[in-house]
Parts: sequence; structure tokens; C-alpha cells
Amino acid sequence: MIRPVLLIALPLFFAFLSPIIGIWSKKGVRYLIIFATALNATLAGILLLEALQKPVFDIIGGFQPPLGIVLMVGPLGAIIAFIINLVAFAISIYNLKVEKEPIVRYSMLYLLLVMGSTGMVLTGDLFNLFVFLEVTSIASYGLAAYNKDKKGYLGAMKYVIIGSIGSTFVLLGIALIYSQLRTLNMLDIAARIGTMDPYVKIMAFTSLFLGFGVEAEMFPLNTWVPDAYDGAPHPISAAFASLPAKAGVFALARVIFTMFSFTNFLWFVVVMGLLTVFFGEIVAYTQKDLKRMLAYSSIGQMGMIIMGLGIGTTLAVEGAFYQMIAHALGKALLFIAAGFLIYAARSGKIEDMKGMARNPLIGIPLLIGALSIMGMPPFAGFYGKFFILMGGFSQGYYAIIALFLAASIVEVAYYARFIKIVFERGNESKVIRPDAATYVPLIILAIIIVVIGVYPKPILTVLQHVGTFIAGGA
Amino acid sequence: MDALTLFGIFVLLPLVGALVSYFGKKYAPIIAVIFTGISGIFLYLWYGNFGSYTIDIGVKLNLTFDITTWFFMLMMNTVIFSSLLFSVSSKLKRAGGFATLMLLGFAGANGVLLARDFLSLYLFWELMSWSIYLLVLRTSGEYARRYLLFGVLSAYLLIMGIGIIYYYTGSFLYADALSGAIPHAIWPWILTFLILGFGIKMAIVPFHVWAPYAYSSEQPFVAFLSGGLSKLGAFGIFMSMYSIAGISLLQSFGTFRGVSLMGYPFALLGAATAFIGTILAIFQDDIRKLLAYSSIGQLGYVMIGLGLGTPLAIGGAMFHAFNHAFFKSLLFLGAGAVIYRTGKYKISEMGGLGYRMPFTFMFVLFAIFALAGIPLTSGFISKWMLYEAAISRKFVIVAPLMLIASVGAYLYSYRILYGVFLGQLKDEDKNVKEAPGPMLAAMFILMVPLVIFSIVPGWILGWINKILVENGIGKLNYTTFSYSSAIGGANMAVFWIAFILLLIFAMLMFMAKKARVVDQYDNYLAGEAPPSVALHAAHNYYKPLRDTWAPLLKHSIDRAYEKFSKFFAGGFYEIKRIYTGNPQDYAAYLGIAFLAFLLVGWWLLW
Amino acid sequence: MNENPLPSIIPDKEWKKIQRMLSKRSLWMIHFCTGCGAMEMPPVMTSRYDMERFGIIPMATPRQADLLLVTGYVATKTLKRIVRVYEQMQDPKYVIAFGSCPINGGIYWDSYNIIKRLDKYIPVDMYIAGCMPRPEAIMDAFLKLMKDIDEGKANGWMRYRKYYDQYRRNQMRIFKRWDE
Amino acid sequence: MVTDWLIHAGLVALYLFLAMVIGLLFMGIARKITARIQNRVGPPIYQNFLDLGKLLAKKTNIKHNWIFDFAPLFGLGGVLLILAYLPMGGYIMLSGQGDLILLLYILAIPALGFALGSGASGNPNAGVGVMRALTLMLSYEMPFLIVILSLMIFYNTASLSVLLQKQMNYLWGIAALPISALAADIALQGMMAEKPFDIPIAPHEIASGPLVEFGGKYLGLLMLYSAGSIVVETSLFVDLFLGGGIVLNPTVYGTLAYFVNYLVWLALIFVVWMIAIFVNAVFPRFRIEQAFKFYWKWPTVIAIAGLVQAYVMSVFLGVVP
Amino acid sequence: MKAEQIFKELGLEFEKLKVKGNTLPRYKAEVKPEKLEEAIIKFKSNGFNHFVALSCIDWIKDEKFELVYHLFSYKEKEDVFLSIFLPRKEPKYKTLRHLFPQIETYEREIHEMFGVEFEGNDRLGEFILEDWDDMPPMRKDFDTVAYAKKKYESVPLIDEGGEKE
Repeated sequence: MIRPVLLIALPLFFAFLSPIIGIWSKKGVRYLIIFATALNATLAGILLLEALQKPVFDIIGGFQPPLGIVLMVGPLGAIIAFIINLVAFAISIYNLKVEKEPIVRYSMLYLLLVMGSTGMVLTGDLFNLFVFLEVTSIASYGLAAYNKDKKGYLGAMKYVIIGSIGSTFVLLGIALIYSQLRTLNMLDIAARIGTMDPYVKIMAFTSLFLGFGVEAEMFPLNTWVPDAYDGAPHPISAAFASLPAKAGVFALARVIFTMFSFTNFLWFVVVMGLLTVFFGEIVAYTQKDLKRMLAYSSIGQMGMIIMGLGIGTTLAVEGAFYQMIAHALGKALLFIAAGFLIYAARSGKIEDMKGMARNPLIGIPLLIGALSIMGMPPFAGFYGKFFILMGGFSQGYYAIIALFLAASIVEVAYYARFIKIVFERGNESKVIRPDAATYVPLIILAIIIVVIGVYPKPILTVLQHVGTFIAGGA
Repeated sequence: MDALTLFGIFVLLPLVGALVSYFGKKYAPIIAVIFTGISGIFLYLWYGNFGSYTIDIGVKLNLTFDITTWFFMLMMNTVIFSSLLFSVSSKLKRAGGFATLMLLGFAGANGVLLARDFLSLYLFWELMSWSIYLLVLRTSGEYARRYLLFGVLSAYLLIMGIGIIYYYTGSFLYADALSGAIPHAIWPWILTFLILGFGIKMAIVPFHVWAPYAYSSEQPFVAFLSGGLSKLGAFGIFMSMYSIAGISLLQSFGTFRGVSLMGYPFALLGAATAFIGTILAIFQDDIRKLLAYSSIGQLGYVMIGLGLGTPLAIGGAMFHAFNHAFFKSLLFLGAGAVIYRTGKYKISEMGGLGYRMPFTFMFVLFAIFALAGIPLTSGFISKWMLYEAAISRKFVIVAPLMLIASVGAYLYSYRILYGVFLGQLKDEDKNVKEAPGPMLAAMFILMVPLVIFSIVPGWILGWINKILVENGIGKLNYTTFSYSSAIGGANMAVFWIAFILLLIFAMLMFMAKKARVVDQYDNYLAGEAPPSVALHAAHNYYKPLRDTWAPLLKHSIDRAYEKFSKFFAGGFYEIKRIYTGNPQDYAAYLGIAFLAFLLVGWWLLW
Repeated sequence: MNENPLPSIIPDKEWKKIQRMLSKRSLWMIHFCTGCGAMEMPPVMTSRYDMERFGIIPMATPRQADLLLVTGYVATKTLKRIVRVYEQMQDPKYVIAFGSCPINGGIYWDSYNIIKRLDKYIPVDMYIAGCMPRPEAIMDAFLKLMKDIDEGKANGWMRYRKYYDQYRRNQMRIFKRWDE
Repeated sequence: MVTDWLIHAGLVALYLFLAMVIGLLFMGIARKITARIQNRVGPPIYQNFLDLGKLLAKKTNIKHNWIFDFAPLFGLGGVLLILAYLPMGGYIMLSGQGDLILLLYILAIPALGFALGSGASGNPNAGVGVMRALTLMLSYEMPFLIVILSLMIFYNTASLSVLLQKQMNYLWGIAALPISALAADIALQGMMAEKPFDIPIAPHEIASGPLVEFGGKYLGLLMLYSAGSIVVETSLFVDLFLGGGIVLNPTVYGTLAYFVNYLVWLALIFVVWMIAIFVNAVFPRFRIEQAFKFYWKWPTVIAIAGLVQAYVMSVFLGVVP
Repeated sequence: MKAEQIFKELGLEFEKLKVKGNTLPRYKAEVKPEKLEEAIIKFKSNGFNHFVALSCIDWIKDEKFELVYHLFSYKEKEDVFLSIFLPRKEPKYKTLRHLFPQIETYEREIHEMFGVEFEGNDRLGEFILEDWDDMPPMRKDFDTVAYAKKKYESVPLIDEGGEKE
């Protein structure tokens, strides 16, 4: 009933509308972002309800499938898009706190980021996927350097180098596929993949896997993550953790399941996922700075999702998607809370934040977020982790699961250390109350996490369609 | 009674209660007491109709309400009811948060007891363990961190066990585990993982390090933690050994004089826990740490009973878990009352409180009788069953350790009695008042079953017998007043009559002219005048014993864990060097990664 | 049971005689060795004279003892301790003072801090003269005390109870503070 | 049914009274023998009766607080309870209804009551005394419990009356397990707190330890308690190792058997008491660390040897008494 | 270093005491009160590190108290007596407990028995005699017999109200 293309067109429209509004009122621009993302979120919600019956196809610009841009929206794509826009809406409320002057350019880049991520998730065409990847990357490069300080530039520069290499690999992959199969539509590729020369097929898969891996923060490719997240302003690092990362992993899932249907290669993906978790959690334990620690922890979580995808059984992939949702919500919450803590303690180091979160308005959402990331029951993170673990067991990956559990004990260790310092009694004098723009998004995200955790039925009915997804469907 | 009412009353009600009591600032404990009271009433009403049901909240939760669950729920409910009743008048800071987390933990505990499939077991187990984490966090972050590490370790050991079962049977139900899909050689792995996972919650020796830390938070919570929640470990081990694996499977590993070779090493572990827990408890000066180590020791007994596996041993373990739930929470509440009134933790700083707080003293004295196993309380019967089980099967390693541990129990229990309640009253405690009403009521509730089941052991032995029969382990022979085993027995009615008659005779001999009551300072100090400061011999009470044990006490398991974690932390800093920080390396990583992927891909083709 | 347990069977006077016989035959003594008399006690206890055959055993605390031995000169400081020990003993209690010092100050007749006559401060049932009496004298004193108890003459504890205020007044003349 | 219950109660009362008398007599004999060893005349044997009479006839009695009364009440009541559960001279009083483990735990009732009372006296000497008593208890309980365990394993029973039966039919404990009997006798020395181990009631060091504040009728009842405990400990050893003095089978000879068995039992406990007294007369007092180290070294090794012997005989050689 | 040499360095005239039997050499020297501390320090640093005793002599006829500080050297095996004279009216001197800790006890005793004031020693006051209410007893002008009669004889006998013994 509503055309998925609206989800992409609207943010574009508002992005270019913001300079005009920016002329007479800076505040208007901020509220514009909130309105835009809210509208987008509701549209994604309606689209999700529709996509539940049958996948929605949408051809843009009248070009026929083999060449034209086609949006293929399955239930999974729809729910990820919905979550992306929901989190974007929550972060946009927190944007009110950003004081840095060129707010117009900030809102444009932010809306482009949202449009890119939503596009990557909804598109059914490989080249279109690449276009949206480029849009997201460029928007993220701009936003990463937004703070105009040394750390900002350093992080953005690293992100640019790694990101661009990644995109070139994606382009290489697309070229190889197009040269062999003459089509760029994912479903066509899936149908004709058999005819490809095996060596070229591996080459294409590796380059695509690597390209999207950069965005999905896989082990050797995620070296830009800590610096980019650290340098970016607080709402942007929250956005980074949830929007482009989820889109990248979804693209990866598309590559693995819809286009190439390998079976004997998947164990390598699991190994890479495990390496990502292992290095992410261990280095996070050593971090003294809060945002770097959260960045490494998000690497760890992404590794777990990649591992879930790699295992390949319906239960594991269901767990992976569940974890995507939980991680997006949880990480956004933690980064917003981190933003407030850094602002309250006026330093990034964890030691200086003694007792900053004792105010229940910030304390309880922080606890809910941390516990959900750690995978504790009534919160969203539990089912994702449990299903991935059980999926791993059902495939017999004992050693890998054992190593993963050891890594997650390390994760619990540094989260508990962080909670200990932040909740310590001691300097009540310096603790300040968070203002509306901070605790409203926190409470929204916390409520969603608890609702999804306590009553997972709606999410699980959506994720029922994982079977068709794995078989290469929408 | 269908699925929703069962799930509603025992799990949803406490969750709702948790939400509601958060906003009742000062009246939160009272609200919490009402909620636990309701579930207690239903527990009493539903004794008869047992059954199993499934709830669908997106994932299927299989719940069963049978005699074993009822027995453990009885313990859990009474202990949390009296703990919350105690906390009504103990003026806790942020009482709202306290009541919420206690009810969350209670909901988790009820869930674990009701669960009959591994998903819901793991779900409620984690819910219970992180609610305890937040309760300990209220006191000190560091202790909470250590507790959470062990809590998560126990959860992940369970996950490993569940995973292996899931790999073979493909389903989470307990019943399916016996469907023959699991090869015989894999069972030891599964049982070891499950028992160690549950054992961490019972603070078995190698994993007991978290207990003294977690037990030094607020006393009402600690009473529930050590009295109620440590019984979940016992329940878990009992379920995994005797209802998931089943007695026949255990026996199939070869038996050593009627006891399965699978269970015997855990009995040895339990004996070591009992011995080490008791010896460490003797030397503690902080009353909370002393009670923590003594609780570890007593749970060692339960582990022995579960390990041995004969009907008498498991019956003894169940009964001892029941007694431990009551007398240990009574002891913690008593200690809480003393701390509430005097604000002191160290035993050597207190003294002579027995004269100022007579009721608290009587309750703690009674709990000490139960702990030491004096026949006046039901504590003796459970210890008797464990000894009979060990001796009748001629276990020459487990039995002496158990006996000497119970003698050790006299030492640290007298240290509490003398250090805190007897001896000379210090000046600053001169006008210490008796504990407030609700506290005394809470303690009284916990004392009643210890007395009743010592006079009429038949009732509780009936319940335990039903548990054993239902799980096909065997039966106990008992009558309402007496119990017996292959090699001995005792009749409690004759004991009580003889004791009361002879006590009356001693009173007659004793009740002559009233004796002149003398002030506490008028005692013989070689003629010297009583000094201004009260002389109290409780400082460094067992110094001679500590000197003889000094060579052994040097190595402590705590420090071993610290060295272990330091070693790993060092390793992490080595790994950190991968993220060098300059982009050229990162770009190089990308190239290397691509090559690696390609080679693996092509290699897979050949 | 210190009243007559069977008033009907045993007449009151008879019961008093039994009580006195009992306390005579088992005198438990506490030995406050203030001065040089302590040396005389070992021969009395050991094999040559052996006071235990009369049922006299040395006890460690005044609560368990009936007989207080003051052996030697009594300084003002020591007197305070002796009075405290004496009051901690339980009736019926007896005091034996060894040597000439408690009688009249002995060789310390002119000393500024030795009390001259113990009898003024606590009731003494038996004095043994001699500048440290020999064990034979001590044994004889014990026998004499046992005969006195039997005849009911050794009632120092009654006198202390009856004239308590006089004793207290004398004591307070010697030392000003009591609780120090 | 009521009449034989009354007779039974009357007999139990008679046995308890006799036990108390024997206990006091044994204390008198002990003092006489110690005196004779020290080459002095020593008090008459009935001296303890006179001491008891004097103590109970004391005019005034000191009391500290209501917990102070626990000591005499639980002390005397507890020791009588133990005596009721201990077969004396073959006459099974209550030990049919309670086994050896119940007896072990009842042994603790008077000790704990006495410890409570002395703790409440407020005198620091008493606190130190009770600490020494408990440490001593931990030390001698190690060999003693291993010995009891070896007996239970060998005779395969935990009930005392059945044990006596088996000793009568088969072999006395001392004949079957001589090593355990030796360890038990060493442990007995500590249990009775006789000289090398009378550390808790050390008159010179801590003014007679827990007894420091007890006088008059309190001390009288505690003297009855210590007399009773002498009979308890010696007759426990006799029942476990010397067949409880059963020479004639009561079912065959009836009351004459009970009379003869009682005399044999008396003689046997006298012998055991004499061993303890001779050791007591010659030994100085150990320090508490020495006592603890001593008991957990040699007697424990001997007890373990006895345990191994019992284990081997009952499990491998299949000797079933 | 030998005692004579130290005396020469200090410029004190000393006399060697003739003592029967005990062959250890003993020297006695009278020192001005202000110079005493410096002399003791000198001796202490040259081997005389054992402070034996501090005693007080009551020269009632010359109206003076004599304080004798007795030092001993283990190396040289020699005894040295350094004595100072204080007026009998209000004898006052500064404390030397910082040189040897045990001096404090001797000073307390001398204060109680002779009434010599030692500034800097805060622990003077009641030491051996309890509840003492008269002049310091060791002074020669203190009449013990009279005091004994006054204090102890005056205590009345317990009058039994005519009951015969």
C-alpha cells in the first residue's frame, strides 16, 4: 500500500529542505530532524505490517529488473529498517544537545546517514546496495570529523581510508558478478550463481564479504571503529553503532544467504565472527576511556552477530537478527548515557566518573542497557545470545562456543567494573541531573528493550520468516 | 489450576510486586511482604493438585508443579517472607529498590523451581543471578563484581551442559534428555558441567570465593540469599542427577558399594567443602564473614548427601537443606538485628548483648543449636541421616571429615554466642534496646519449624519420602516420632520426655533460696578493681588454634584467584598491541585479510 | 538446700550441727600471700604435713573458697585487695592470719603504710603468732579452727555482717577511694 | 503397661543415683591415690560427699544473670540424660531408642550449657577457659570419632544395645580392634580433662577457667555434673570395648545376671579410671597448642590404623561379628 | 674510652673510690646542675651506655638533697657516679628521661618519696603509695612512728556491744 521508496525519498527531501529552514531558525532545523525521523519510523512500521504477508517489491524509475533499481522488502528487511529508523528517531531527540554551530550541515549529513542505512536494508539490487553504501559512508565520514578537534580528524581520516578501500572491494565484487552473470538483481544473481566459474565466484564472494565486512566491523577490518566512535560527537557515535553497522551486517547477510548459497564456506565466517568477538572483548577490557570501551564492546557484539549468521541454522540466524535489534537499541542507549556521563564528569576517563550515574533517571536505563548487552533474561539481548549459542551447539561448534563464552565472561568483567565505578557512593556533590533531551531517549529505548525482552512473541513471529530468507528469498 | 494461574501467581505476581513496590518509598517492604504472603497462601492451598503446563510467551516455557518444587518453594517462600518482614523495620536506604530486587530474585527463584525445560531454567536462573548482583551492588561495587563473575561463570557452565544435550536431542525438555539419543560416554561431561554450574551457587569449595563478599551486604537480603537462593543450587544438582539423568543411568557408571561412581567424587568435594568451610569460619572476626564460611560448610553437607545418592543420603541432604534454610536465615537475621541496634560488625567489639536483647539471644541460641545439630532441634535429624548414609556404606574418607566438621561447628558457634551475646557489656552498648517487633516476628517464624520437626519428624520425612519415591530413588523408614535406618535409629518422643523430666529434676535440686544477683563487674580479677573498660576475652578468640593452623592458612584460594586474573589481564594488554593506531597498518591488515579469505576460499575448492 | 531439707525429720538444731560438721570437714582455702608467709604453705600441703587429709584444698577463686589465709604484713594497698577478695567469698567464711605482722604490725610496727592490726578491718577467726609460724603451728591452727567451727565459735562472717558499718568505717579511714 | 513403665522408670532412677554415688566415690579414690603417689596421707574416700554437702549447705549464693543458671541446669540435666542413654552393667535403659550418633550429640548438651553459663559470668578467665575447652574438644574428637567410626564399620551397627549383643556373642571390642582401643584410651584422657590435658580448668593460669564464678550450690551441682561425666566417659569406653561388663547372659540367668554384670561393669570402669588417674598423677599440664598438635599427630595415626584394620577385616576378609 | 680521660676532657675533678673486694674501678664527681646533661651525654657516647640507677640522699644538716646518677660501661667495666646538689626547700630539676627511658621511673619515685620536682616529666603524682596524705615519707624530718600511731593506732576496735569474745 505504501511504496518502500518513500522511506528513502523522504529523508532526502528533508535533508535538502533543512538549509532553507536553517535560514530563519536554527532550532527549527533540529525539530525538523526529529519530525523527519519520526515520520520515517512510522512509515517503516506500516511497511513492516505489510511485508509480513508477502514481500513488497518496488521498481524505481521504470527500469526493468535486470538493470533497474528494485527495492525488495522482506519481513526481516522491514523490521531492521523499522528498528534503524526508531533508533534514529531516539538519537535525533538527543541531537538537541549538540551545540556545535553548523547545525544545518549536521542535520543534512544525519538525514543522509539515515537514508543510506535504510536504503541498504531495503534494496534488492546489488549496485543499488553499493550506492547506498557509498551514501552512508560519506555521511559518516563527514559526521565523524564534525567535532573539528584532533581526535575527530584522526578518527575520520582512518574511517575514510578503511571505508574507501572497503567500497573499492565491493565495486570489484560487483564488477566480477556483472561480468559473469550480466545482472545485478539479487534474486537473478541467486538463480544464476551456479553458472559462475568457481574461482571467480570465490573471488567475488570474498571481495563482497570483505567490503561489507568493513561496515559490519569484522575482525581485521574494524580497526577504524574505536577511533571513529571516539572522535565523533556523542549522538553520532550512538548513530554509528546502530545505523551503518546494522545495515552493513544486513548486507553481509544478503551476500551470504540471498546471493551466494555456500554451505562448506560458512565455518570460516563463524571463525571470523569468533575472532571479532575475541579481540573486541579482550581489548575492551584494557580500555580506560569510556567511549573506546563501548566501541570495542560493540565490535564484540557485531562479531557475535556475524558468528550467528555464519552458523547458518534457522535458530542461529533468528538469534543473529534478534541480537541485531537488541544491540542497536542497547548500544544507542549506552552511547547516549556515555555522552551524558562524559558531559557530567567533564572527562572521558572512566575513573573520573565516580558515582555519576547515581541519579535513577540515568542509572536505571544504563543498568537495563548494560544488562541487555550482557545477555541477561528479561531484556532483549538474552534471546539473541541464547539462540546463537544453541544454534552453535546444534552444529557441533563446541570449542568455538566455549571460547565465545570465555570472551563474554571478559565482557561481563569490564561492564561490572564500569558499573562499579559509575555507581560508587562518594562524590554526591558533583552528580548532576540529566535534562529532558537526555533522559527521554534513554527511557524510550529502555522501555522498548524491556518490552521486547519480557514478551518476545511479536519479534519472534516476524523472525519466523528466517527460513525463507536463508533459502534465498526476500 | 491451569498454566496461566500457576505462572501468574508464582512468577508474574512477584514481577508486578517488584514494579509496584519500587514506587512505595518507605512502605516498599510492607508491599513486598504482602505479595510474598499471597504466594505463600496459594502454596499452602495448592499442596494437593500437582501438574505440568506450558506457557507460550514467544518461546515455550514448560512448568511443572510437583512435590519437589513444592518442598523447595516452601523454604524459599518462608525465608523471603521473614526476610522482608525483617526489613520492614530495619530502615534500609532506598527501600523501594531493595524490595523490587528481592521480588525479582524471588520470581527468578520460583521460575527455576517450576521450570522443566532448559530454556526457562536458564532464563530464570540468569534473572535470579543478576537481581542478586544489583542487591550486592547496593552495598559495594567490588563485591558485586566478584559475585557477578562467578554468577556468569555458573550460567555459562549450565549453557555448556544444555548445549551438549541440545546437540544430541534437539529439544530443551528435561524428559527428552533420557530419550536415548545421548550416547553413554557423553553423560559424564553433561553432568559435570551441570553440577559445577549449580555448585557455584552453593559455593562449593573451589568456587566459594564469592560467598564471603556477597554475604557482607544488607542482612535481610543476605538471609534470603544464603537461606533461600543457595538451595536453588541443591535443587539444580538434585534435578540434574536424579530427574534428568535418573538413578539408573548414574548406577550404570559402575557402583562403589551401592553408590554410583559418578556421584562419589562430588561427595568427596562436598566433604572437603564442609571441612574447609568450618575451619575457615572458626578464625573469622567479622560476624558476617563467619556466617558466610559456616554457610559454605553446611552446604558442603548437602553436597555430600546429593553425591552419595542412597535414599537415606538424599533424604538427609533434602532435610539438611530445609534446616539450613531456616537456621541460617535465622542466624543472619539475628546478626542483622544486632548490627541494626549496635552498628558494629566485629565480634570482638561487641559483648554482653544477650542481657540487653534477650529475645534475639534466644533466637540465635536456638539457631546455633540447630546448626550444631543438638537433638533439641531438627538440625540433628538431618545430620544423623547423612552420617547413617555414609557409615552404613562404610565410606572411610567422607565420614571422618563430616564428623570433625560438625565438631568444628561447635567452635565457631560458641564464638558468636560468647563474642556477641555473653561476656561483659561495653559502655557504649549500655542502653541498646531489644530488636523491634517485626524483626522478632520474622525470627520467630523461622524458629517454629525447627522445633516442630524435632518433636514430630514424621511430617517432614513424609514429604521427603514422597520426593524420593516420585523420583524413583527409594524410600525412608520412619514413623511420626521416630526414624531408623539399616544400622540404627532414634525415637525423638522418648528423648524429649527423658530430657524434660531430667531437666525438671535438676531444677528441683537447684531451686533453693534465691541467689543474690551480682553486678556484671563484681567478678574475681585477682582482687583488682574492675577497670573502666569492659574486659571481653573475644578478641582473637582462637589464637592458639590459629597458630597451629598458620602454615596451612598461608595459602588462600582468594589470592590464587587474584593471581590467576592478573595473569590474564597481562595477556590482554599484550593483545591490545594489535590496534597500533596508525592507519597504514590498518590498510595493510585489509590487504592481508583479503588474501587470506581468497586462499581459504580456493583451498576449499580442491 | 542450705535450709533444712527435711525439717520434719531432722530438728533444726541438729541440722545446724550437720552444717557445721560439713563445713569443718571440707575447708576450701584461698591463699592471699601478702608477705613472707607464702613459703610456709608448700610444706603444709605436701607429704610431710598434708593438710588435704583434713579436707583442706587450695582453691583458685574466692567464690569457691571458705577459708582466707592472710600470710604476712598487710600494706594499705594490699588491704584494699584483701577486703575485696573477702567480700567475694560466700558465707560461712573464715580468716586465718599468719605471723605477728597482722597481729600488731610485727617488725613493721613503725612503718607508715603497714596496718597494725588486721582485726580492725576484717573479722579474723584465728591468729598464728610467730614471725612466720612453722608448719606445725599452721597445722595446729587448722585443727583449732576446725574445733572452733564445730563449737560454733568461729563466726567471723556473722560479726562482719552484723557490724558491717563499723568495719566499713575503719576501712575507709585507711584508704580514701574504694573503686580505684 | 503403666506398671512396668513405672518399674522401668524406678530402675532407671536407681541406676542414675548409683552412677552419681560411684562418680563421687571415684573422685574420692582418685584424690586418695594421687596423694599416696605423692607420698602423703590424702583425704578419706568419702571426702567428696562432704565437699558436696558443704557446697550445697552454703548460706549465700552468687548469681550474675538469668543465663548463668543454664550451667547447673543443663549440666546436671544433660549428664543424667547421657547416663540414661548409656547401658550400665548390661541394663539397656534408653539406648534401645537412640543410637551412638545420638549419644555423641547428647554429650554436647551439658558441655554447651556449662559453656553458656560460664560465658555469662562476665569473667574474662571464663571466656578463655571455654575457648581452651572447645579447642581441646576439637583435638581429642579427631581420634575418638575415627575410633567410633571403625567400631561402627567393624560391627556394622550404630546402636549401642546391638553392639553389646554382638560383643557378647562374638569378641570384645578390645580383642577385635586393640589399636582402636589404644587410641580411644588416649582420647579418653583428653575427654575427661585429666592431668596432661586439664587445660580448661587450669587453677594456676586462668583461676580454674570456666568455674571461676561458680560457688555454693552452683558449684555443688557442677561437681555432680563432673562426677556423672566421669562415669559416662569410663562406661562409654567399657561399653564400646569391654562388652559393657556383660558376663552372664541376662536372658538365661535373669536378675542374678544383671547383679553380676553390674559388679563386673563396676570393676571394669574402675580399671579404666585407674589408668586415667595414674597418668593424671604423674604428668604436668600441656599447653593448648601442644595438646592440639599431640592429638592430631600420634593418636590420630593410631586411630587411622585401627580404622584401616576394621575396614580391611569387615570389607575384604568379610569378618561379620 | 677510659673514665679518667672523659673527666679530663670535661674538666671535672673526680675521686677514685677505694672499694674492698669489688675490683671494678669506681669514680665519683660532683657536677653543676646545668652541666650535668652535657656530661651524661658525653659519657653515654663514650661507652657508658648502661644507666644503673638514680638515687637521692637527704643531707638534712646542709639543707640539701644530693641526686646521684650512676652510669656503667661494659667495654671499660668502670662505674661513674655523677652527683648534683639541690636546695632542700623547693628541690627542682629538669627531667633527663630523653637520655635514658628508665630515668622517668626513678624520677617518679624520688618525687613521691622526697618531693623533688622534675619539670618535663608529666607522669609524676601518685606512684607507689595510694591515698597518701602527708609529706613525702622518705625525708629525714618525717616521723614514721608518730604517723603510724596517728593513722593506725587511732582506728578504734570493733566494739561488739559487750558480747564476750
